Amino acid sequence: MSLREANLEVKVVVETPLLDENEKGPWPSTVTEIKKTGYEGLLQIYELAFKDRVTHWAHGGMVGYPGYDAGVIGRMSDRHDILRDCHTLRLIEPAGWFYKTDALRKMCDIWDKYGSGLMNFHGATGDIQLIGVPTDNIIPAFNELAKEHWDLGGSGGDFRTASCCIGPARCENAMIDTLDIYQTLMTDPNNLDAMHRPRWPYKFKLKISGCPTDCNAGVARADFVLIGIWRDDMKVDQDEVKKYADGGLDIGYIASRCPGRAMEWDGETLTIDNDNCMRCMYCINKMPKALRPGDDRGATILLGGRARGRYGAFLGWPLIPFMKLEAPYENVQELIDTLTEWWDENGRTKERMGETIYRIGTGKMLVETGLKPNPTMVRAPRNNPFWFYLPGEVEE
Amino acid sequence: MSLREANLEVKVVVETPLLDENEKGPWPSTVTEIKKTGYEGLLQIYELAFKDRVTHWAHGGMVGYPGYDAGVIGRMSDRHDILRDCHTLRLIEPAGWFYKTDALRKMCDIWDKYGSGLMNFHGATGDIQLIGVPTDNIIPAFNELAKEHWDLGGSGGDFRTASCCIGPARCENAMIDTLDIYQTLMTDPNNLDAMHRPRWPYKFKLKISGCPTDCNAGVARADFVLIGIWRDDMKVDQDEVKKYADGGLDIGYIASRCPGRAMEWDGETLTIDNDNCMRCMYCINKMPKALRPGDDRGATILLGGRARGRYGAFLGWPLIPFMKLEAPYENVQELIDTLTEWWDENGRTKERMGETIYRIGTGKMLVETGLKPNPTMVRAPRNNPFWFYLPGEVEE
Amino acid sequence: MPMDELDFGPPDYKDMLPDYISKNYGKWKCHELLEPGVFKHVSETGDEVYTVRTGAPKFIASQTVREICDIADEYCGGCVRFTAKHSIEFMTPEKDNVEKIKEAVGKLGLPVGGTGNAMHSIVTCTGWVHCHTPATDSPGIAKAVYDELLPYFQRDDLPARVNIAVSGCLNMCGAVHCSDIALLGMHRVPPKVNDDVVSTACEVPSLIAACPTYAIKPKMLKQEDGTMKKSIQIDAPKCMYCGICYGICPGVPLADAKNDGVSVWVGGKVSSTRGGPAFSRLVIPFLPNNAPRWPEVVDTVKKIVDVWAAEAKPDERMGEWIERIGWKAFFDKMGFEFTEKHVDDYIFSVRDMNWGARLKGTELK
Amino acid sequence: MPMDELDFGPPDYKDMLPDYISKNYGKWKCHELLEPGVFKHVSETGDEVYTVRTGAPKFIASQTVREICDIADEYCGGCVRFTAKHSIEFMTPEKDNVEKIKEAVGKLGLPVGGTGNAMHSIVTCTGWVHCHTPATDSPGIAKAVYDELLPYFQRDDLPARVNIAVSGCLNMCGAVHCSDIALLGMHRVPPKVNDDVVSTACEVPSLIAACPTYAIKPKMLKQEDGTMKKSIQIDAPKCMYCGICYGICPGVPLADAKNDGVSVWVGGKVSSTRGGPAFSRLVIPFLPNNAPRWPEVVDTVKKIVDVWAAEAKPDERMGEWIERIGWKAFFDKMGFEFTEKHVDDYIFSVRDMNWGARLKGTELK
Ligand code: SRM
Ligand code: SRM
Ligand code: SRM
Ligand code: SRM
Ligand code: SF4
Ligand code: SF4
Ligand code: SF4
Ligand code: SF4
Ligand code: SF4
Ligand code: SF4
Ligand code: SF4
Ligand code: SF4
Repeated sequence: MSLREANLEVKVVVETPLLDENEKGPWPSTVTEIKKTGYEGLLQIYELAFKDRVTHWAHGGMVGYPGYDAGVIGRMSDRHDILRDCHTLRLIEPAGWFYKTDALRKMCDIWDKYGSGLMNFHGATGDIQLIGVPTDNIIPAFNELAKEHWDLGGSGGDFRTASCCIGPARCENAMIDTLDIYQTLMTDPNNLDAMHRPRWPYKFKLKISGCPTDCNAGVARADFVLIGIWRDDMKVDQDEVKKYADGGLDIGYIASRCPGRAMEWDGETLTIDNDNCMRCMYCINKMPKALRPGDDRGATILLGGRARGRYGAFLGWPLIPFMKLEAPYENVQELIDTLTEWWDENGRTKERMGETIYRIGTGKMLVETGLKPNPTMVRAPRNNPFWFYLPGEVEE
Repeated sequence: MSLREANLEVKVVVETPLLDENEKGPWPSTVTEIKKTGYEGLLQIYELAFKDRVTHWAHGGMVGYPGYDAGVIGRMSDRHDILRDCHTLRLIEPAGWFYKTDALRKMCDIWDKYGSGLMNFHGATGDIQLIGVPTDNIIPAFNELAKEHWDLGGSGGDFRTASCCIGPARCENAMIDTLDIYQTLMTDPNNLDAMHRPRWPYKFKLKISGCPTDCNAGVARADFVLIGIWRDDMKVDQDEVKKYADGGLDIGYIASRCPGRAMEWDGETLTIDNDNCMRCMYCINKMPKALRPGDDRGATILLGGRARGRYGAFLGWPLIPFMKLEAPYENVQELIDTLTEWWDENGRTKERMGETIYRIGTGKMLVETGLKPNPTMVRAPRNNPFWFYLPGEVEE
Repeated sequence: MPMDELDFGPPDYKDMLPDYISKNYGKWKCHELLEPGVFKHVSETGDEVYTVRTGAPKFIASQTVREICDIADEYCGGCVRFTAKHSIEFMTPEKDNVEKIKEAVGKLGLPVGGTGNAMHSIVTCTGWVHCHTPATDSPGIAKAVYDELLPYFQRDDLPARVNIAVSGCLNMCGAVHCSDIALLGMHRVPPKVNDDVVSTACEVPSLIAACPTYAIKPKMLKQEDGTMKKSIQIDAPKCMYCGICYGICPGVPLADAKNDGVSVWVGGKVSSTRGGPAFSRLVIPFLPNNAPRWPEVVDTVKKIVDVWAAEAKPDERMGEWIERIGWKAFFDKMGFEFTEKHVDDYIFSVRDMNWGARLKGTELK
Repeated sequence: MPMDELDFGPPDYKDMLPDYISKNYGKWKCHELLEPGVFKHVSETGDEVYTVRTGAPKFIASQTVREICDIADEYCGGCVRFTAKHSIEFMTPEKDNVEKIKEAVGKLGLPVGGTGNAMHSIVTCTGWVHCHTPATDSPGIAKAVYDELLPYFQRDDLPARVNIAVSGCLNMCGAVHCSDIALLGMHRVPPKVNDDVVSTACEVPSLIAACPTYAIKPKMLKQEDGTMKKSIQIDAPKCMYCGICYGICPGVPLADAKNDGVSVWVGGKVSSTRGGPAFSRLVIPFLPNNAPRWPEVVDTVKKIVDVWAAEAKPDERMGEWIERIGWKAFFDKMGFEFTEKHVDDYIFSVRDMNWGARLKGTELK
C-alpha cells in the first residue's frame, strides 16, 4: 500500500475550521489540495499555525540521500505527537519546465508511494518540490525517482538548480538557446558535483533569460545571469509599424518612453537610433510583428544579484556586455569556474558572490580573476577618491 | 613703516624661474600678485614647492586672537630659514559679497600695515582670506580690522561663516531675501558665539540660495541649506513665450527635457502642469522674460551635504519641503538650534552632521528631534526590511 | 543507487517537448494575445501554437496533477508546461482546442488568465504550510488576495502587468523585493534565546558572526554541576529581527503570535525594459496577521491596484506611475501614513535621499 | 578688544549696496546676457543695471584691490562685488559705462567673460601657495588651464556652462566633487610616520579612530632611557592615502614628490535644474605633477571641453551629455582607458553598479 493510500484510509476527520475559511472563494486552494492527499498530520499542523498565528515547523536535522549532501530539505514539526518528520525532495526541473505527461504520472506514482502526494510546480528557484517525506522513505523514494531520470536539485552552499525562460521553445524574442544552455550546464559533471556536494561559502544561483525582458527574473534572483542580446541593428518592418499605428497604437507615446531616447516616429516612419538603443525590448514587446532584434546575437552576463542578504538586496550588473555563445558553451563554463573559484577562496560563510565582491571590491576581483574592467559594469565611474595602488604601480 | 613697505624695501631679488613660467600667459597670475606685495619669503617657499613638487608648508600651531578660538588659520613653513609663520585671517564677508570701495581700501591699508598685503576674495566657504600674518601681528591687525567692523570668520568645529547668493539684490529669481537672512543669522549672538568658540564635533556650514538654481552651490557644500521656492502656480506670460519662440528658441526641446514632464508646448501656448512641475528652474532660466515663479514663496531646507568625508561626499536632501520665512527668521534659527544640539550630543569628533545622521539613522534623528518625516526626504521609501521598533511600539 | 550513477541532472528537454514545439524551436516569428489567458504564437514555418494559461494553487496534490495530465493528453499532445511564475500552460496546435481546454480546466477549478496587462500569478513561498521561519502564512495570504483580485487575473486591460509576491519572512524566497506589490512577513521582536538548544545544537562563534548588526554577544552560564555552558545573549535594541541567526541555529526562534505580521511594499520591477529593474519600496510597515483571511492585507492590495488601475498611463507599471506622480501623492491618494520607518537608515541609505531641491508641486502644498 | 565688543559679525549689507541696487532690491524683473561677460538686469521700477564680470587671480595683492576700487569709484558708484565663484562684478546703471569698464579692467589684465554658456571662473584652493596637505598646486594648475581655455571664458555659445574646479587634496576645499570638470590632487603612498612627532604632538587614540579604513595601529617604542614611547604604525595595504590622519597629526605627512599627482573627474553639477545635482566621476586616476605648466592636465581638460563642445546638444552639461551617449562612448571618444580603479569599491559602490541588462548599442560593439 502506498503512503498516500495509507493516508487516505485514515479518513480526514480532523477539524480544520480556520483552514476551511481560507479554502473558501474562487481561487484553487492549497488546503483543498492537502485534503485531497489525505495528509492529515500536515493539515493539523497547518490549522494549528492559523490558530496560534505562529508556525509549528522547526529545523529538520540532517537528512539526505547517501552520496548526496544536498537536495533534501529536512523539516520537523514542534508537535511530534501530530506529525514528526516532513522533509522535502527537490528535483531538478526539465529545461523550460516542459513535461511529457507520462513522466509526470510516473513521478506522481512514486511520490504517492513513498511521500505525501503533495507537490509544488515549482519552487521559486525552479525545482520541483515534493513536500512531505518521512526520513525512512527518502532512500527508496529517490531510488525510484532516479530510475525515471529525476535527479536531486540544489540546497545549502552549492550550485543551485539553474532555470531558464521558455526561450526558443515558444518565444520569438529568444536570442540565445536558453533550454540548451540550461541542459548543458545542468548535466556537466563538475557542476552536478558542485550541486550535490555543497562546498561553497553559500548558495550560487544561475538563471538564463532569452532577452532583456528577463521573464526568468534573473536580475533579481541569481548570482549569475545569462541574458540574450543583439549587437547589430534592430530589424524594423515599416509596413507592420504602420499597421500597428493604423490599429490605434500610439507610437509617439512609446517613443517618448524609450529609455535611450532612440525612437523617432514621424507618423509614417519609425527610426531607431541603434547606437543609443539600450536593447531594453520595450518597443519590440509592444510591436512584436514589426520589430525584431538583429542577427548578431549573444549574451550579456550579469553578476551579483541576490535578495535581502546582509546588506539588503543586490541586483545583477553586467560583467561582460556581450559574449558569443555556441554549444557546448565552454566560455560560459570557464567563466563560472573562474568566478566560483575566486569566490570559494575569498568568500565568508553565508556570503553570496555579490556580497564577497562588494566586501573585497570589484576592482580587486577583476585583477585577481584576470577579467576585464568595462564601463558598462557601472552606471558611472566612481565618485569618491578612495582607491588603492598595488606595489609596483607607484614609484619607490 | 607698514609690513608691506618693509617687504617692498627688501626688493624682490629672489630668483623664481619656475613660478615665472607659471606666470606667463594671458590669465592674471597669483605669482604676479605675490610679487606685487613684495612678500619674498612666500615666493621662495612657493618656488621651492614647484622645484621639489611637494608643499613646504606644515601645521601652524595654535595661534589666535584672545577671546576667539577660531578665525585664524595657523600656518608655518618647514623652512624657517626662509619664512617662519604665515597665518591666515578669515574675515566674515558682507552679505552677497558687495563692497563699498572705501571699506575695501581701509581693509587694504590695515592689511598692508600688519600683514603681507596678499588677499583672497574669497575663500571657497565665502570668507575674505587675508594670507600671511606673522604671529605677533595677529592682535594689532584684528584690533584695527574690528574697528572697521570686520569680524573673524569660522574655522575648526564651529558654525562656519555662512554665505548667500546675490538674490534679491540683482536676481529676479530670488524667492527669499538671501542677504537679509544671512545678515540676521550672522549677527545673532549665539551663532557668533558658536562660530568664534568652536565646541561642536566638526564644522557646520550653512548656505543660502534664492532659488533651486542654487548659484551658491549649497547642495554640495553645506550641512544646512536654505533654498527659495514657490508653492502656487508658475506665472506664464504667453506673449513673451511666443516672442522667445519667434526669436528661435526651441521650446519643444526645452519641454522634452523638463524633469517633471510638466511642460506642454503646442507651438502657440505653453501649458505648465504645476502639480508635476519640480520647481527645477530650467524653463524659467531659459525664458526669464516669460516665466516667473508664483507668489506663495518660502524656503526648502536641505540637510546633510558635505564634500568627501569619511564615507565619500553627501549632498543635501530636503528636511522641510516648504517653510514660510519672515524676518527675523526665528523658525530657521530654531531649526538650526534643534539640529546642532542633537548633533552636538550624538556626533563623534570630526563627524559632520550628515554623517552623524547617516550613522545613527534619519528615523532616529527625526524621532529624537521631534521633526516630522516626509516623503520628500527620500527619492523613494526604504527597500530593505531592516528597521527597529521601540519598546512600547510592540506588544509585550 | 551506486555512486557512479549519481549526478545525472535533468531529463533531456528534447524528450519533453511536443512535436509542435520541436518543429518550430527557434523559429517563432510573433505572437498575439487573443483574449485574457490565451496566446497565439506564429512560427516562420507557418505553424501556429495556442496557449491557454491558468493559475494554480501553491501546492498540488498528485491527484490534481493526474487530472492536469488528462487534459494535456486529450488536447496538448501529452505535454504540459509550467511558467517561471508557476502558472500552468496548456498548448495546442489546433485553435479549436482552445475552448475545450478552457472548459476542461474550468471544471478542474483552474482560472484562465494571468497574461498581458493583467495581474499575473502570485509567487509565494511555503509559509506556515512547511517552513520554520515564517512570520506569516504566504500561501494563505496569496489565496485571500487571489480570491479578491480574481477579476484582475482574468482581464488584460490594466495599464500594465501587476506582479504580486508574498514571502513569509525576510529570506524572501518569493523574491518579493522587485515586485509591483510585495507582501512580506515581519517579525518585530528579537529572538528568544533557548540556552539549552544554543549550547548543544549551535556553533556560538558562527552565530555571533552571522548577525549583521553585531547584536549577539557570547554568554557563559554556570550549570548546576559547576561546569560552564556557552550560550549567547542578544542586545535587544540592536536587533532588527532579521532572523539570520535563526537560519543557522534553532535555539533563537523569533516567531511571536502577537507581534508577527505583514509589511507591504510597492513599485518593484524585474525586466530591463524602459527604466530597468527596481526595488519594491516600503509603504506599510505592519499589518496584523489576521488569519484565516487577512482582510487588512487584502483591502490594502485591492486599494493599491484600484487606484493605480484608474490613474496610471499605458505601460506604467506601479513604480513608474509612482515615479511620475511622486511618493507624496502616492501616500496621500492611498491614505497611508509616512513614518520615520519609511526613511532608509541602513548601509546604502544615503543614496536614497532626495538630493537637491527638486520638489513636485504636490509635495510643496 | 574688550570681550563684550567681540562677536559683532559682518558689516550691514545695506551699507554696502549702491543706490541703484538698494532702490531695486527685490524688484528685478528679468535679465539678458548682452555679450559674453555683460549682463543687463531690468527692474520693475524701470531701472536698468549693467554688470561687467571679470575673472581674477586666486590671490590678489592689496595694490590690485585698490586699482579695482579705482574703477568701481569711477563707474560703479563706489561699489564692487565678487561672485559665488570669485569672479569680480562691476555694476553700473549707465549703459555707456560698460565699454569704459571693459577698457579699464582690460588695462588691469582682468579678462571679461565667464557668463552664460561659457567656461565660468575656476574655483580653486590654496595648494602649494599656502597649505600643508596638497598633493598638487591648485592655483598653478588653474592658471595653466585658464591660459589655454581663455577663449572659452570669453564666449557664451557652448552647449551649456562648464564649471571647472581644482583642489590640492582630498579635503576638496574647492568643492570639486560636483563640477563639470574636477582636477584633484592625489597622494599615492601611505603617510611616512615620524615617531617623534607622533608621540609628542598627536593624540594616538584619536589618530587611530580617525582612519576610515582602520589602517592605523598603535605601536610602542622602547626609548634609550628604557621608557616607552607611544606611536603608530600604518598597515600599508589598507591605506588609501586619504590624508585624514595628517589633518589631525603633523607626524604623518603624505607628500611624495614622485608619486603625488592629479586625477581628473567629469560630469558633476550642483544646480537642481533638470536632472538635479550630480557627482563628478573619475576619468583619469593619475596625471603627473608636471609643474610649472602641467601640460598633461591642460591637454586633457582642453580635449574634454572640445569634444563636449562639438557634440553636446543645447543645455547638455558635461554629465548630461555623457549620460546620453554613455560612459563607454565617452571613454572611447576621449581615448581614456577604463581600469579597475574606475569601478567604485567603497561603501555605496553597489548602488553605482549598472543593474539590469540595459546596454547601449555602442556598448555592445
Ligand atoms: C522552497 C522555496 C520557497 C518556495 O516555496 O518556492 C524556498 C524555501 C526555503 N528557503 Fe529559500 N526557497 C526558495 C527560493 C528562494 C529564492 C527565490 C529564487 O531562488 O529565485 C530566494 C531569494 C533569491 C536569492 O537567493 O537571493 C530564497 C532565499 C532564501 C534565503 C536567503 C538567502 C540569502 O542569500 O539571503 C534562505 C536562508 C538561507 O539559505 O540561509 C532561504 C532558505 C529557505 C529554507 C530552506 C528555510 C531555511 O532557512 O532553511 C526554506 C525551506 C522552506 C520549507 O521547508 O518549506 N531561502 N529562496 C524555494 C526553493 C524551491 C526551489 O528550489 O525551487
Ligand atoms: C581657504 C580654503 C580654500 C580656499 O582657498 O578657498 C580652505 C582651506 C583649508 N581647508 Fe577647507 N578650505 C576652504 C573651503 C572648504 C570647502 C568649500 C566650502 O566650504 O564650500 C570644503 C568642502 C565643503 C565641505 O566642507 O564639505 C572644505 C573642506 C575641508 C576639509 C574636509 C572637511 C570634511 O568635512 O571632510 C578640511 C579638513 C578638516 O577640516 O579637517 C579642510 C581643511 C582646510 C585647511 C584648514 C587645511 C587643514 O587641514 O587644516 C586649509 C587651509 C589652507 C591654507 O592654510 O591655506 N577643508 N574646505 C576655503 C575656506 C575659505 C573660507 O573660509 O572661505
Ligand atoms: C511564460 C513566461 C516565461 C516562462 O519561461 O515561463 C513569460 C512569457 C512571456 N513574457 Fe514574460 N513571461 C514570464 C514571466 C515574466 C516575468 C517574471 C516575473 O514576473 O517574475 C517578467 C518580469 C516582470 C517584471 O518586470 O517585474 C516578465 C516580463 C515580461 C514583460 C515586461 C513587462 C514590462 O513591464 O515591460 C513582457 C513584455 C510585455 O508584456 O509587453 C513580457 C512578455 C512575455 C511574452 C509576450 C513573450 C513572448 O513573446 O512570448 C510571453 C507571454 C506574455 C505573458 O505572459 O503575458 N514578459 N515575464 C513567464 C510567465 C509567467 C506567468 O505565469 O505569468
Ligand atoms: C553671480 C552668481 C551668484 C552670486 O551670488 O555670485 C550667479 C548668477 C546668476 N546665475 Fe548662477 N550664478 C553664480 C553661480 C552659480 C553656480 C555656483 C557654482 O558654479 O559653484 C551655479 C551651479 C552650477 C552647477 O550647476 O554646477 C549656477 C548655476 C546657474 C544656472 C544653472 C545652469 C544649469 O546647468 O542649468 C543658471 C541658469 C542658466 O544659466 O540658464 C544660472 C543663472 C544665473 C543668473 C542668470 C541668474 C539671474 O537671473 O541673474 C545669474 C547670472 C548668470 C551667469 O553668471 O551667467 N546659474 N550659478 C554666481 C556667478 C558665479 C560666476 O562667477 O560664474
Ligand atoms: S525572457 Fe525574452 S526570450 Fe525569454 S520568454 Fe521572456 S521575452 Fe521570451
Ligand atoms: S529597445 Fe528600448 S531602448 Fe531600444 S529603441 Fe526600443 S524602447 Fe528604445
Ligand atoms: S540661486 Fe537663484 S536667486 Fe540666487 S542668484 Fe542664482 S538664480 Fe538668482
Ligand atoms: S521648472 Fe523645471 S520641472 Fe517645472 S516646468 Fe520648468 S523645466 Fe519643468
Ligand atoms: S521566505 Fe521565509 S518563510 Fe518563506 S519559505 Fe523562505 S524561509 Fe520560509
Ligand atoms: S534577528 Fe538578526 S539582528 Fe537580531 S540577533 Fe538575530 S541575526 Fe542579529
Ligand atoms: S583642498 Fe587640500 S590642499 Fe587644498 S586648501 Fe584644502 S586642505 Fe589644502
Ligand atoms: S591616509 Fe587615510 S587611510 Fe591612510 S592611514 Fe591615514 S587616515 Fe588611514
